[in-house]
Amino acid sequence: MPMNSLRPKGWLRLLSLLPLGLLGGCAHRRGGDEFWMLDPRGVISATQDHYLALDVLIMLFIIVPTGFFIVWVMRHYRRDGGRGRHDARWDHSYALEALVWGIPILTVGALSYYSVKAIYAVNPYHPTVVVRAARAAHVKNPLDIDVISTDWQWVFIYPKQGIATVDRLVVPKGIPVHFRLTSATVVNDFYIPQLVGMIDVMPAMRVRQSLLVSRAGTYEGYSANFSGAGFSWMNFETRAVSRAAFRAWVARVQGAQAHLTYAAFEKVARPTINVHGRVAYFSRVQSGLFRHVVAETAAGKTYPTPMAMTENMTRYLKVQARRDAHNRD
Amino acid sequence: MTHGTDNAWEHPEVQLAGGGYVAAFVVGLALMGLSFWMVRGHMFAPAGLAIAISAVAAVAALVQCVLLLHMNVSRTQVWQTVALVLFIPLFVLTIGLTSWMFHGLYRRTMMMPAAHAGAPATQAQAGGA
Amino acid sequence: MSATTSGTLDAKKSPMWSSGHGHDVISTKTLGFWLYLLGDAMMFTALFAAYAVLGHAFNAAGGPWIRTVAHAGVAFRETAWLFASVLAYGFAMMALKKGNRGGVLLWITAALLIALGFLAVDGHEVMALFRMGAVPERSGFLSAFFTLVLYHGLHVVVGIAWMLVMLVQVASAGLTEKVVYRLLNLRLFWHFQAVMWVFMFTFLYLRGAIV
Amino acid sequence: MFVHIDGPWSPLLGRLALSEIPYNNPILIGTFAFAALLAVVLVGLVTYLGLWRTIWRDWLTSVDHKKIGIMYILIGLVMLFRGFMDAVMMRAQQAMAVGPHSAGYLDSPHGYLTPYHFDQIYTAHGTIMILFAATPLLVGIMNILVPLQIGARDMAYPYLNAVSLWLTAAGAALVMASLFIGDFAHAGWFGIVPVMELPYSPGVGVDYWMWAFQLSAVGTTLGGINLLATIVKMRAPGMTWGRLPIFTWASLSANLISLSTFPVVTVALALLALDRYFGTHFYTAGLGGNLMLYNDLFWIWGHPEVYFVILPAFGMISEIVPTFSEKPLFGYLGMVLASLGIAGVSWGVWLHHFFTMAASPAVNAFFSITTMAVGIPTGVKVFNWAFTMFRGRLRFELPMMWASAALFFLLVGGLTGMMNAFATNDYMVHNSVFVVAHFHMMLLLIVYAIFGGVNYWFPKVFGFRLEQRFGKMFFWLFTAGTAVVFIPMFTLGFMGMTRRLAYVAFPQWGPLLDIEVVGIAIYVLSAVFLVAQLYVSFRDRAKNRAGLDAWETSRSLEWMTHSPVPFYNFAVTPEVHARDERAWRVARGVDTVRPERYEDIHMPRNTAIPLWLGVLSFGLAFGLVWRMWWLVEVCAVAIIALVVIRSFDHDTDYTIAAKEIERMERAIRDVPSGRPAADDVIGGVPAFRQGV
Repeated sequence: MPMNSLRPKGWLRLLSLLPLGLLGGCAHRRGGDEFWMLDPRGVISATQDHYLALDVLIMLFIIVPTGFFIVWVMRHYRRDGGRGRHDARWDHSYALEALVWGIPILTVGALSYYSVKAIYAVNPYHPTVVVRAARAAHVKNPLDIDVISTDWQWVFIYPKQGIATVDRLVVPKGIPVHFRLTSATVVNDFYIPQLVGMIDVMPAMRVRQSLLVSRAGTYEGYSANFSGAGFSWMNFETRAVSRAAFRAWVARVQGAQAHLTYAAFEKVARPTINVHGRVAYFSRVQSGLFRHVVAETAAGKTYPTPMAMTENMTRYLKVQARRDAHNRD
Repeated sequence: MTHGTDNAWEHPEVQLAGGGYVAAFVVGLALMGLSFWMVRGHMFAPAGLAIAISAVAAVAALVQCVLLLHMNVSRTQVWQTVALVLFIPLFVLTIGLTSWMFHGLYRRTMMMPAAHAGAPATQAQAGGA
Repeated sequence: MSATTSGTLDAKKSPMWSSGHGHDVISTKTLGFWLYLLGDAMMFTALFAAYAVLGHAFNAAGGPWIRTVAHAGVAFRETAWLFASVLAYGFAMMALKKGNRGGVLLWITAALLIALGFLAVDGHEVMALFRMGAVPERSGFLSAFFTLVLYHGLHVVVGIAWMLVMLVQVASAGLTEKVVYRLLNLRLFWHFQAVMWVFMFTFLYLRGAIV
Repeated sequence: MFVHIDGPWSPLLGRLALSEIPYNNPILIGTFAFAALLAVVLVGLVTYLGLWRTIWRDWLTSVDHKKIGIMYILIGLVMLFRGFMDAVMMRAQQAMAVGPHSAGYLDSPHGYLTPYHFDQIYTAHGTIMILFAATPLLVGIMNILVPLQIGARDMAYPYLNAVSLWLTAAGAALVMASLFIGDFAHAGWFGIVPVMELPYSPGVGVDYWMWAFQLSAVGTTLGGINLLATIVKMRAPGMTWGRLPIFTWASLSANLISLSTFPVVTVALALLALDRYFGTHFYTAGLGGNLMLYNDLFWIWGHPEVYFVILPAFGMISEIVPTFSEKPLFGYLGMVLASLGIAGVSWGVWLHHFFTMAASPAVNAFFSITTMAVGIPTGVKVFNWAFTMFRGRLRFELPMMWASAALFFLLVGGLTGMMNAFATNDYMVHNSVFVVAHFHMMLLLIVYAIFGGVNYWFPKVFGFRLEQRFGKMFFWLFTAGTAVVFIPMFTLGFMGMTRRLAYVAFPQWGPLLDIEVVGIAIYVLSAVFLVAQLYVSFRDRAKNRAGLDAWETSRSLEWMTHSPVPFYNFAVTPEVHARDERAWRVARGVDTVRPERYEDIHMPRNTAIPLWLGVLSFGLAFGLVWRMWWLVEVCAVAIIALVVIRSFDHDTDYTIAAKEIERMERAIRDVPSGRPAADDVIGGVPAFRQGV
């Protein structure tokens, strides 16, 4: 795949593990593929990783020598047993002070350059890396998905396919996916560590995000911004599949019984803690539902958190657990 | 008291009072009147008008700072002036950067009727970037 | 440059301990109050920033917007009241300069009464807006608008209360050091809110006639 | 006028009812029992020792900057303990609630805390650690040191200083009250809108958080004004700007930040209060509000606040390192410029707290660059400290150990900070525990500097040095705890773990969370050694008695007066001749020159009004939280009345005759650099006795 060229080279990825080594390492199982941050499977996340490695390398170039210098000074000039010569008056040197200011300024200058480059490369509204990769692969029709976060679930609408899901995202690999995101209640962060970074999903506002998956697989997505009592259960599984498998999946969902009208959406949007990760499918979606939700929210529509989910949510959780136990996905 | 007299009102800061107050009143009111007159008569296009009244406001504030608040570098006032000068960039930064970031945010996230009607996400994104 | 910036000083001859050293109480107090006012200016700045964010047409949420609620003519009348009160307080300061206790009392009373005039116009204006349904709860824009107007109004109210207290203190204690620094601080406060009013007038009231 | 709230309300108690007391929660009941027991023991002890009079006369009503500083530090330590307990509970919950099959206790689906309770705990942890632990500790240290370092008798406004203290205390008391009456906010220490708006937080938790925050913000603003005016106006003769001790420069920079940014957070919270009480639409999603406005206003304060707490910490390191390197600070001017530079740059970086809000790339690029620019002055500081040690004669006594360890935290924190400043990295780790670990590195740097500073200046304030053996064990265990907690946390960040999870959905994170609990256990163990250190130090205080200069190689002005410092600081104000006045005098052999004659000293009189103002503002805030309007009215009127009444009090100062000063100075029998013989330090010297 052409976008592979954008992934950090092997040695660079190894180096990005350096800070971990520096910090003392850790439990490292199954070859490190639990380090979602360092195991990118999409063009955006690969670009982000590339720049992360660059950033860390440049910083280590300064910090490691400084650290060694400090340790050396501490040993060499210690009173008990150190070999350094004490100079009780030395407190100034133009050459050193130029160095002291120069090194940070140069470092910050270099990092700023790369930072700005990176920001434009993965700009959620117009990620040049995705655009370039799609052009190189001659992909013509990207996939549009509308995302609405509720308390505390994710609604994914595929407008062109006329289907919708709750807490399950399925995307074809190798095709750019463009998201429009909004929230019906409070702010969430849309986040799939191995595919794409965080973006705030804000009520009454529409933001965009894009991704391009380069390897099929199942990835975890979740909200990263605290949004209330059910926040910890706000995950959705993301499945990246081949184009054929995606078409088959769409056809299957199109056979689902439920339809997503605004009235049905209001039911979904009622505060719900999806303790058992249940998934729902809708075969028809009211047209313009996304815009309708944004407009309603802007006009003051809220889905208040009942007292039962704040002060005393224990009972609520028990009832919910019992209900979910009966009809699992 | 270290200024050497028993009368508190002989303190140099009290002695700063003077005819500048009348001037501040006249100039201040005249400047505000000027702004009012410019806006009433629509002397410039809205953008130009906004710049003009902002400039007048800045001048009026400066006049008041000098004549009413006695911002100068005399011995009694120098630290007041230094503090004000240190703070002015912060006022500008706060309002300026806030306006800038929210201008962008509104442009990128608000679903204005004209901005996106019927446009598929892919086409709108180049404009929104 | 070594740590001993005064290396040439003869330590044996220079004095080690000072004598007769005191601090200028009045200057210390006015500096602190001025610093407080800069903090207050920061609060105004934050409110203006909030207004800059919430001042757009869509923040009015279909309710009354700037053109309906900001009346430049009334505001100009308020400006005249306010500046006149500031001038009167200036005259009080000039009376204080000469140690003229009666003059101080007279002019502070004048400043106070004129400020009441400002409050009357301001209050009347706000009440009229409330009656026509332009209330802070109506929209984000109106929340920001009224918060600024009322925050400035609060300054005028506090200023008036402070003037009342100072009238009593000048009358009872005379022009002592404490009374003098308070009069100076009140001067800073009163002139400061006039400076803030310049921005209120320009960016709140005149803006209504531009957009 | 007021927005309607569902649920019962009565004119007398407002929203408060018996059901708001969490008597059915065993955790809170246990905590309450512990707190009550502690209170009973304390009250009993004070009564037994007959200390009530002393506490009232010499402490609660004091306007002495040193005592106020000590009380600030006490508040900070108590709240540090509370915040630490919150951390223990959080770590335990996350370690227990891993995976769908983890057990649940105490009615919780997983772990032992319901999500809502867990959310309150992390909110309390953050709020307390930033506002009621770090801030009071540093404000307290600045309070004690700045007047001493510039040769002043007291702060510029001693009365206002006491008011600041009691406002902060009222805020802390409000946080503590929320434990047992009602609940606390659940939306994070910086508050997340619109979660904090009424529809999503119908309880009183957010109100508690908001008003406690507000009280502490007002207190700190007033404290900032006080310190700034003190530094500008109260310097001893000869104390020019070029001779100002570096810690005082750091305090100046820090308080420029506090004065300029705390008012903004006051506004941010006031607007939230308007939303919650009057139904305005500042931060609502609908009806023209903009929830990002809250983030904007909050972080205009929030980021500079980080530098407000870190600059004094830098200042302390800059004082400790030269003393134990036995040479002057390298690059004084650079250090001063770096401090002011950090304060200045701090004003242009705040958007990096919401890089992910989809601002345009130009905006993100601007704030990414400014954020990185903070690295320049910070880097300068690290290099300058290193060069201060270069060619020195290093003594690794306790303060130096803490200070030099802080340097390494700055390196790690700086590296990870630069990673976060890089906007696209922030997209990856923005709300992950990586960021949590990063800012804990920076806050631990502050904690290390504080422990260093406390060890360093303790003899100045109390007259005896802290014991070193237990102190060193505490240091090493604390450092081990830090490593064991935060290395896994950084790692979890790379594994994708986000913050604020009451339930951990992915079992592979479990083992590292368990390791973090081990680290917490090491922290707990280290606290035992801290207590031992304090106990042994107190027991052997006569043996560890310190002279003027407890470390023999100190450099600045505060080491020229007695230890402990008398309530009038310097019997005669010193003339300042050099940047490191104490070192200058020692080098020229004039450090033993005592004043030839004494003069009358003018001192502010103690007053109980600040204490009452604190009590009343607690009442005001409590009334607002529970919407008991009568209490709000009574307290507001009483506060205004007290302020006005105080302004009519003409008898606020008194004079100590020169003869009296001479008598007290002779009684101290201080030997300039040797060890004065004093049998009982505490209470045995004028430091804690103030004639009124």
